[in-house]
Amino acid sequence: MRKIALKAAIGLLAVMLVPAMAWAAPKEIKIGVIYPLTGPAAAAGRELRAGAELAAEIANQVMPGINMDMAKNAGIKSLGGAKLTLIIKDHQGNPQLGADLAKKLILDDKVVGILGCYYSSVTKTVSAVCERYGVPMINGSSTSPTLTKRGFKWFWRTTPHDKWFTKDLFEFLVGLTKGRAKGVKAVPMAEINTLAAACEKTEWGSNVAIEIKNFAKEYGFNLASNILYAAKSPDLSSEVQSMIAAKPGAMLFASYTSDALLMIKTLKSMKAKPKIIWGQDAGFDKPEFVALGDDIVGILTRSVFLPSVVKMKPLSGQVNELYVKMMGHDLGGASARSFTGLQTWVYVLEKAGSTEPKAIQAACNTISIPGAQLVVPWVGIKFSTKGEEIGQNVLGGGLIGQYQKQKDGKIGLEVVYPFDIATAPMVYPFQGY
Amino acid sequence: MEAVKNAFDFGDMPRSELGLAAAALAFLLWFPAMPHSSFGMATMIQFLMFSLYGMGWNLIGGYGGQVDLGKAQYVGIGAYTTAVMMIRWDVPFWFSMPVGMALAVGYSFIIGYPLFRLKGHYFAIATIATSLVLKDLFEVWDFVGGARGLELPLKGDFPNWLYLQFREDYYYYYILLGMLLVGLIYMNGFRHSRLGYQLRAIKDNEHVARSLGIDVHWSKIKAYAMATAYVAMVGSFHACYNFNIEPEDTMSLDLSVLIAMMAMLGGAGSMWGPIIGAAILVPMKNYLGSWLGGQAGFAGMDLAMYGLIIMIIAAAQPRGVYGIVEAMRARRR
Amino acid sequence: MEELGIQILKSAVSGLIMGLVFALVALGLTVIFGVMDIVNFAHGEFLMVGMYTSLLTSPLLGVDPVLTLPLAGLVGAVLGVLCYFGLIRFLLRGPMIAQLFGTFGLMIFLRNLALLFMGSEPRIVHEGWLVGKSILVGPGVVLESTKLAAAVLSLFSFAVVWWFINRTKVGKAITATSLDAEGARYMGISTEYMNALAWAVGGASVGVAGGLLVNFWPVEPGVGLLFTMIAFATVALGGFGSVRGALVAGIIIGFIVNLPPVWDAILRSIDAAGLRGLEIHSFKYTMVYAVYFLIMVLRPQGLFGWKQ
Amino acid sequence: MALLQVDKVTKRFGGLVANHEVSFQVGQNEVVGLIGPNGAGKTTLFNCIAGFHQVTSGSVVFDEQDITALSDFQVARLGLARTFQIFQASGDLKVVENVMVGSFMRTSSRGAARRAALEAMDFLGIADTAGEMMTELPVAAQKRVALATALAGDPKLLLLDEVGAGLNPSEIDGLIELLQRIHGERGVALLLTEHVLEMVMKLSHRVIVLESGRKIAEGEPAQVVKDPEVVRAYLGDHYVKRQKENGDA
Repeated sequence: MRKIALKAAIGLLAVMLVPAMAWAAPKEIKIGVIYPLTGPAAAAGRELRAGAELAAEIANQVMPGINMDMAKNAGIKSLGGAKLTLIIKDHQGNPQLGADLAKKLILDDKVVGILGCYYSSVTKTVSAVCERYGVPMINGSSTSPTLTKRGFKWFWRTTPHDKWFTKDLFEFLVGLTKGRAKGVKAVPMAEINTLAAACEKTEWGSNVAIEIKNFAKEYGFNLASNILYAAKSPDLSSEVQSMIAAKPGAMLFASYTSDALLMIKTLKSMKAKPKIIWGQDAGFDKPEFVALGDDIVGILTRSVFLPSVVKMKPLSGQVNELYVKMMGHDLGGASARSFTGLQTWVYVLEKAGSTEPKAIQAACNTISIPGAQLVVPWVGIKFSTKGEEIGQNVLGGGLIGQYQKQKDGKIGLEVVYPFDIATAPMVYPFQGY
Repeated sequence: MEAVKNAFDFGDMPRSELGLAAAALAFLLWFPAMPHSSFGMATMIQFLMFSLYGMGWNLIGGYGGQVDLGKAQYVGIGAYTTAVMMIRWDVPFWFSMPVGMALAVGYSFIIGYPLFRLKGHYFAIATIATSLVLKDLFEVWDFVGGARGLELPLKGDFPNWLYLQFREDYYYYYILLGMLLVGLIYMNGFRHSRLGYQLRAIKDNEHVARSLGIDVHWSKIKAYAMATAYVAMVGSFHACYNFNIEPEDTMSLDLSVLIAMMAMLGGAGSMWGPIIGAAILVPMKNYLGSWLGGQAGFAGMDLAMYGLIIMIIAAAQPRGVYGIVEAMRARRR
Repeated sequence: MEELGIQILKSAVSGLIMGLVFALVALGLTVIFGVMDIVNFAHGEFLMVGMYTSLLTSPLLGVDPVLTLPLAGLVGAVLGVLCYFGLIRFLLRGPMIAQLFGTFGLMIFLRNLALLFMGSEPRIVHEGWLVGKSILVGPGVVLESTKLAAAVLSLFSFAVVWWFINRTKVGKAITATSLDAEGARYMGISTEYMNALAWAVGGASVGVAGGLLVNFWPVEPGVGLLFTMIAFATVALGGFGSVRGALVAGIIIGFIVNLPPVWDAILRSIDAAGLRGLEIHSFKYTMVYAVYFLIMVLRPQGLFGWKQ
Repeated sequence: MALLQVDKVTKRFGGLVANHEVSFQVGQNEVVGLIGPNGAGKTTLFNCIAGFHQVTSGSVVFDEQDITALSDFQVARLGLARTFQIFQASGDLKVVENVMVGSFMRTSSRGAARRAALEAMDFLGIADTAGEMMTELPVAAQKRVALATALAGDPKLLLLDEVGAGLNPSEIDGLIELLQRIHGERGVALLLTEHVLEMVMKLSHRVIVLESGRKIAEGEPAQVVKDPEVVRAYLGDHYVKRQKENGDA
């Protein structure tokens, strides 16, 4: 018994003392990837991981079928064809663990840079570590507006954030009243002027709540009810009652999966009849949510990538095909953004022609990737270097999708905003329960 | 003067224990100089933090037998005091830490007074309730950033001793190790103090304790306040070390439970218990957890094993790992 | 003012219903505590097991989820007995701290076992007699059929447990054991048997509750915690071990969590501009814990408790 | 002035009357026995005196101070110590440390507390057990530790609740001798309840008899046992009648 304990202790010690070995393989560029592979967001973590891995695969070999610069040569051309190696770590949704893993990647694995981390709270601590060590970090999927307001010199974000998405929402609502939505006549303002929002009481949700409040004021909407509810609550009926009592034209939500499911079920049981239901991605964009079937037809959700984008962007279709081969299902918001995040790393390295942090920093600050290169329907990627926001991609854009019954009877998302790229006529008003 | 003498008096401990402690201390002092991975260093820092949290828990939970499942609220008070003072008034860590401790202690007196009217399970659940109430309030209180949390500004020049901002982790490590040593010596003094003895008598039997002239209610409150100081101190440190704090990661029930678990696993009511518990659980969480969950794809298996170990120890030896060691020693004699 | 009246009615009804649901979940906890003074921190995980049982067996057997309730109860009872003989029996020898510690371990174990086998994604029942149906009972007062069924089951379970404890021989033996285990042993009552029985009854009641709740609530490995905290507050507020107390406390908590819409309606009806920003939904559970704390401080043994 | 004055103490639990207007005194340096059949209310009376229960009516004066409304720990600090029927053994503390908890009532210094504790243990002849754990001691020694703990707080009056329970006759003899020394050499007044009547009779200067919460007799031990009330209370009416028939009364 004691011997075993002793052995275990020695073994543990050995693990902790593993020297910081960095074998210098010349043709290898290590990127640290930190995602929530286990824990409550494990499902999203799988998508994120696959997206990044697919992008690395495309970058590392010549793929003639794909219309992307990085598919044309194997590895990073300006670095002598060096290949990308991803070192993937699991932060389990824990900011402290995320920071520890970032240190491990930077100091032990000697990564060139970091990609991650989905949860804004983890991205915050990880980027603080990167900032301290002067290691570049590109974030593809955290949407808290504060991340790029900190003036960090080593942090860049490709995805639009919640402020943009919320602005999109209000642009969309205004457009609706002007008859710009595909297939819908101009809606009288009075019908949708009153709003009711319920956001979860977390870092992310309370930020969304603030954005909704600010934009409602700016666009002249009446936010009759702005609820912050306890996430993972056993009962949401009081929240829903208050929202219904406010008689809103549109109900807005920021919820993760289990709350989103419970919310829809509660709305249904209370026979809510708003004209519009809008979700801020997250729980509204998960397979479990789609499985609710007919109950979600007509619900809107913001996203940066919807499978129907494939219809208008051939490149997305090409990448999607590979992704389906790999995972068995379409690209989604999480995987597409993770793909784009790693893709940005490839282009930055190509431009820098070096793995020196300074060179990468300079490349990030001057890079400009045209939209034609991307799977996501953005104008491109270009980071702001001054002003209120530092390191934010200014050419990104969000989508608003609507769950509709498609020809094959399945429920799928169709783009309804931006209006000019709508893939299907919008269903308005929401059927009601 | 006697208090100081008591604090440094380790005479009542078995030789073998002191020898092991000295060896462990030598290892801890030497650790940063040895070749190690940075993840190992981060793990060690967490080990030190949880040792101190656990020592705080042990003071009231182990010596006093009052099972406290709300320690995280004091982590939060410490962390938020340091963060708010630094962000709003640019106050260095070394000034805000004592303020945080004082605030936490003051708050612990206020809620300790009604809290200790309750006993046993009622007390344990009430501590959860107060902790959750405080967390809920912080989540909507704009002054402290609400659920969005607070982010400490980087001061730039490293190392910054005043604001506790360093690039290399070994600075943090040594500061924590210093805290641990101070904490241990203080704890040793506490064990030998009047309150220390009285508290253990209270744990054995409150009626007997009262018949010996001990004001049980007040003694518990005092010990609770001392325990609070430990936890708040590390909470302040946590804010500086992590650069970002949220109610969810400083005040959650999970953290409270983890603190209690480590101390109980190591051995409640013994001086080394919380340190042993942290030494077992923190590496297990960091290494086994990330290996099984990340690489092997068996998410949950590590924690399931952890739960199993806890069940076995609770059933076999309620005094935890330290209790097992003690029992083995007793048998050999 | 009329709106306010309707809202009060609505909140009262849904508070009552939700309160009965909370009480149903808490019933098993209070039964177990009543017999052997042990707080089962893994109680929520029993609920989760019941939920998964119904979710998985109903498509397997090809029957409606409601029909799998006996099975969920059986699984809960078996799990309870297993836990008793595998763990709790040993914990009873130790101090309270070891009991807490042990059931915490059980909680972590069961939750992560579920994570290992079921994954972390929430799952729901799509088809069933209760799924997605609701009943209009008054002006604008709608009741979700699963919740209503759970409330009825709650009343029924409480009646059965009350009858069992007060009117049957075995129940009286349980009461005797809970009042004085040693005395009961002298009278020829096997405490071992009584304890195991309490775990069986406690496990079965929460298992059935889980099987019913899954018709409305999504289930995931961590779902237990949502209800555990409320169940603890319910049981402690009512007085540990008091069956009547759990029922009353559950309803009190149900009312508290349904207060915010009333508050909103009051604000609307008096049009108090100054109070508009005061949003109390975020304090829903804060109020529960605060009320719990206040009542406990004023009455440390709980509303109907006799033991401290 | 008597050391302890109990005046018309009544204690009710709900409808149940545990003590009804009990009055008696304990003088300085006196040994008083409190006897009565099971359920007579001896322990409740002890609890009322020691401040563990609040009396329903009546008053208790100790050392010229009204202690009726004081809590048990406040009463203890005034010099009224007590021992319990069950002395729970400690898992954490050594024997000497247990006794120190008693002496900490008078001092906050660890050294002084230790000296007082060792002195009390030496007095009771258990100094050699100082370094052991409570659980390792036999019952008789545990009782002595309990006595030492109470003595270490330097009390004026010691309430002893069933201190002889669970001991064999030779151990009881030892205990009697010990109590006589405590009383004689330390000048501590004693108030004891006991099942072992022999012990009460040997030790007490005066005996008080309780039945159903009321005081039914008081006086010197030899007289009290002959009181027909007392005999009836202890042995039942039937026994009294038979004794009368036999002409033994």
